[in-house]
Amino acid sequence: MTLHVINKTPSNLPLYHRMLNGLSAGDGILLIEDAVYAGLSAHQALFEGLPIDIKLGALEADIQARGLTHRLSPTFTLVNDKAFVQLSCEHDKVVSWY
Amino acid sequence: MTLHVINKTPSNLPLYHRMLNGLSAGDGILLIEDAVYAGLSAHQALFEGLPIDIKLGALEADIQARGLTHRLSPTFTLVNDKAFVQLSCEHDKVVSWY
Amino acid sequence: MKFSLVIHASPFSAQTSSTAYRYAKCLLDEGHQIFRIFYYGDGVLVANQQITPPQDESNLLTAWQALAEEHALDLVVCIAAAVKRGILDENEAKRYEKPNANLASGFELSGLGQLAEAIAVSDRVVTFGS
Amino acid sequence: MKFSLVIHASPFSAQTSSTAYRYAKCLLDEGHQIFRIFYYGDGVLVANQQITPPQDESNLLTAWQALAEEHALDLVVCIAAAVKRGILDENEAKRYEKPNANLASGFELSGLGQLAEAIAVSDRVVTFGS
Amino acid sequence: MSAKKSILIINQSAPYGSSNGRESLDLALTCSIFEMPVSLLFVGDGLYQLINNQSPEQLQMKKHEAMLSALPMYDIDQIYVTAEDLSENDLTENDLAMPVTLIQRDVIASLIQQNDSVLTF
Amino acid sequence: MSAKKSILIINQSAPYGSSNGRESLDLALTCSIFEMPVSLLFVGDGLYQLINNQSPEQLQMKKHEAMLSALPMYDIDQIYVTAEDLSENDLTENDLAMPVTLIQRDVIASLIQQNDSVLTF
Repeated sequence: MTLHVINKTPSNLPLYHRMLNGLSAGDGILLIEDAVYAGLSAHQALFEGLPIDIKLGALEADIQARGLTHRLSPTFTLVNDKAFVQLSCEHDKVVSWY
Repeated sequence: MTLHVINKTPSNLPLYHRMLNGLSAGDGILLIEDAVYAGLSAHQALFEGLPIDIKLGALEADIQARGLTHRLSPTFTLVNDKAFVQLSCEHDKVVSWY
Repeated sequence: MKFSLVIHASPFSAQTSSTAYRYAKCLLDEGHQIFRIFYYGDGVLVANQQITPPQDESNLLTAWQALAEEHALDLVVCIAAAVKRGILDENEAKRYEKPNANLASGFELSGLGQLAEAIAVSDRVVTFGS
Repeated sequence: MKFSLVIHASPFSAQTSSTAYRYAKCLLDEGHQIFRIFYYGDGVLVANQQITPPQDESNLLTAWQALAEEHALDLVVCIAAAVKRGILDENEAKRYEKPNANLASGFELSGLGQLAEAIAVSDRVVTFGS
Repeated sequence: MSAKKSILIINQSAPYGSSNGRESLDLALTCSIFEMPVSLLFVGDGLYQLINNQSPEQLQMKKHEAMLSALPMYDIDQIYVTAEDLSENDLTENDLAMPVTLIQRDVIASLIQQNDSVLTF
Repeated sequence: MSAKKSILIINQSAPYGSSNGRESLDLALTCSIFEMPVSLLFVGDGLYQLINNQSPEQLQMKKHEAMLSALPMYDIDQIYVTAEDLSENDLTENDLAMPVTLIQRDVIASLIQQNDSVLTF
């Protein structure tokens, strides 16, 4: 089980495709920094149709900074710094996509 | 008349689209640094169907460094540093896309 | 758990270095151990003691130094990356005949072996890339 | 023609700063005038006198210095960008009570007004971005 | 300084993640002080700089939205956003921190043509 | 140092334009000296690192292709490239500077699963 952390906007489509392509069952995705824009409803097609069930999170501090608190798709869970640490422990490893 | 200089690989598709969208008749495009990979034949669909005639160039030093000398699409002219300077003079301004 | 962090990004033009600091602080608050923080590439630039942020901005250098002091953190700056970027400790300043050592206190210059070791012994390695 | 260049990119992690140098050199070889070179963002990092590239790599700092000396170039480093990155001239080192001035000779710290002026008076402004 | 040159600043970067947005605004304000006509285009990821209700307190960074609010005081009122970027993000002008001029994407080429200098961030 | 951990280094950057490629190779060689099993995946723009006939003399930069040739000497022989990346660039294995293991893109997930640590460049 891997936690995939990504920090670039969804306009970096090949980066998202590489990450999605690297997913296994039980993995999680965490959007941080500029990647939180991928949590806008408009970009949810990116995450639809994954063959497996994947937990989706977005880092709270970055969501708030960018004005996305009320614009985040309900498919994403708000993750604070403490929960980021917890997710890092619950998964076997952390892979950063940047 | 504008010289458009771009320095990122073609996987930065939105950057290419913004540049192509900013073209006017008489403009030129120069691929430099990592953008020279957009000169590979495989990526010529990017530059097809432009409504206007645009001169396409690629910086020689970057083409050679990356092993593309014999792989550059014939639609691109090899531009050495001197010709880069000359193109900068022939156009009214230079816009960098990065 | 035992964590190590790798920080690649410039502390000045990217948010990543500051995200890494928040993450490190939270790890320690949660009772985890940080085996090592390894600064690589433009990430080493945070260890320049001359850094002077505007008064209304946070100071990542002093924040790392305070955290390191409080928790006895091992802050390792890749020596090859640092020297080419003009960040030198006493030894390197002498070796290359440069006027000043400018590595901030609390940081240490060392080789990539320190990163390999960190990967080998840590339960989790988290990369903060540019 | 009268050119000015704006250099944004880190000289260490991106090729851009080195492309800008080749371009500047070629401009001068071709008989053009360079009104000013303005270093902005991480581009200012090239002006740290402590930079020590490996022996088998080219030295962009000394290359710029030699070109500036030969052609009396105006190399302006954005003061706000430089100070927060720990690159200080004598005045700023004194003002912020930092131990060393480390701005390389041949470069000058100044404000963004110098870039605005360069845009206003140059026939061509070429940006070298990260 | 010679005759006023017009400058177009193209913003293509999201706020906070990189310093591009702040550096471009600093330059815009400076050019305006020098009485150069400045236009700003926010395009691609640059649109995100304008989203309202930003609260970067946890990041300990300056609020980008607040920096934008200085633009009218410096008489910078030519601020362009494309309708396509808004719709691709399911956003409307109500989501933005300030009034902008909405243009179609194919107007960008003429903005580039009309200005004497174009800088990208 | 404790039991050998396997490491996967994912290379996603083109050579020369950024220093990522060089930094990843330096790390790969170091891990190998410490006898950690190292696999390298060149994917997306990272594929470009492997294109042969590089001549960076005009750039005054080290030849990336030459750095790659050190890998076998350090017993790093697990070098992966995806068939999809090759075909999207109209390239074949003959265009590459060294022998690689061709995989399908959907094998990447298991490479990530199998290794103890994954670093990206």
